[in-house]
Amino acid sequence: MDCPISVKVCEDDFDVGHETAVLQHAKPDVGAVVNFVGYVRNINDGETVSALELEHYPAMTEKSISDIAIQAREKWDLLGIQIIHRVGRLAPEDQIVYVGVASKHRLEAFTACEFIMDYLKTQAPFWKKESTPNGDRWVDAREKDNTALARWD
Amino acid sequence: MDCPISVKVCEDDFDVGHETAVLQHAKPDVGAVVNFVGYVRNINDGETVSALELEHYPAMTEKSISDIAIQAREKWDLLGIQIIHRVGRLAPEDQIVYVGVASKHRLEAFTACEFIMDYLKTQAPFWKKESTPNGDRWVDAREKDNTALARWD
Amino acid sequence: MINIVFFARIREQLGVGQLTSPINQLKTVADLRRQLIEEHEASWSEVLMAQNVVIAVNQVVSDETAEISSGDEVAFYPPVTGG
Amino acid sequence: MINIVFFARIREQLGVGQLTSPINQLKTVADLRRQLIEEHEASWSEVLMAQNVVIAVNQVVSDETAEISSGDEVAFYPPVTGG
Repeated sequence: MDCPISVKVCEDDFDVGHETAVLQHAKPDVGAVVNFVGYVRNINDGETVSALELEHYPAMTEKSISDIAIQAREKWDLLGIQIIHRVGRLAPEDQIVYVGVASKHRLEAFTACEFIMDYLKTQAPFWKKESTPNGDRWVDAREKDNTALARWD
Repeated sequence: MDCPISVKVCEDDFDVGHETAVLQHAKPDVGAVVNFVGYVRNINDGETVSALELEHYPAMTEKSISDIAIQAREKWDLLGIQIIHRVGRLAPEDQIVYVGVASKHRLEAFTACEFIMDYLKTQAPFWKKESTPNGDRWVDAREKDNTALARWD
Repeated sequence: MINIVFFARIREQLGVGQLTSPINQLKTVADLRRQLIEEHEASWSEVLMAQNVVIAVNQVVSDETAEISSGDEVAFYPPVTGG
Repeated sequence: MINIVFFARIREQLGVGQLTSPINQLKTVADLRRQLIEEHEASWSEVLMAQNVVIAVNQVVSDETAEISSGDEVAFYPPVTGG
């Protein structure tokens, strides 16, 4: 079964409705699309966040995300995967990341979307730096993201 | 924490981008939105489907769905739930159902969205009748939907 | 009076979507169902006694032991297939 | 030549994002890291030897035992925090 994969890493914002429509367009066997959208929160670890700077490793980022999508496609019966991750300067309430998965039935789309997010969070070379009233700070990796990853072993 | 619930049962189509934006609008503590979109497939149990008629129990439907959403809100730390279910006559590739859940962190939104879909599939009073080349037929409930439900016990 | 509603395949099999019945001596859904079966042709027994029939009283899923009183609505429907 | 890249907190702590090094006698990432530490101030040892430093060779996550040869790119970066 054909499962196209699209990966974009860019500064531009994205349109969830459009991405969802693309995933399902002209694929009458799609019964389910699951979308994840991540946003910049205005508070993190108890501090007000006024802006976020997203750094990445350009030569590696898209390949690393594509590898995750290919793993998902090999594990589950999927009909389409679209991933967008923004980089550069973002403000609270901005969209950061979109992961959309299409499949015949809902279980595969839910599972694959969670799998991709868990891998993306712990494997793809992005780093967040927050601006707070006490200055800028690099966001620390969270232990619970590694715990989330372990469930796929 | 405030978690508004919106439930709509109607013939009209919906716009996933708009629903997602409403879930996150003016809520700067939302870090994650998970959307499920269900579609009419052009094939089911090996037969071509040319149309789908969705019957429901009007006096019960919205209340039944709201009860499911309230259960989800009590189980997880959520910031918003929107559910739309269409009724009436639909064609292949049409959207049937939207479940969107907003939360601070992704795990809660994913889990609650799956929970709501599992309950909606097995508890909310909707019935699908398909038009096929061999005539119209009521869709049978699937054992695997009951299995999916059992994991929440 | 009890308001009785049928949906989907059950509605089609019985050929009716809605009925009313005086409460009389009816105490439970089981009483109501027994009366419906007695008052109609044999096919009603088959349809309403089927293993997988769902019963809702006042729009809440229940079972045949549920007590009923005047003004209640009792629904009989097949397993749901929405979503 | 080996292309060496640093990101995020590590890039800031070292004050440099990119370096090159002739391959010379370097056989593994461990050799390269040892040489980088010898050639720079003491803080480089602390930064590059930290427990949680991620090493990627040619854009694939690896470790200090990975063999390297001319034309390779070696990256040192902190645990990732995207998504």
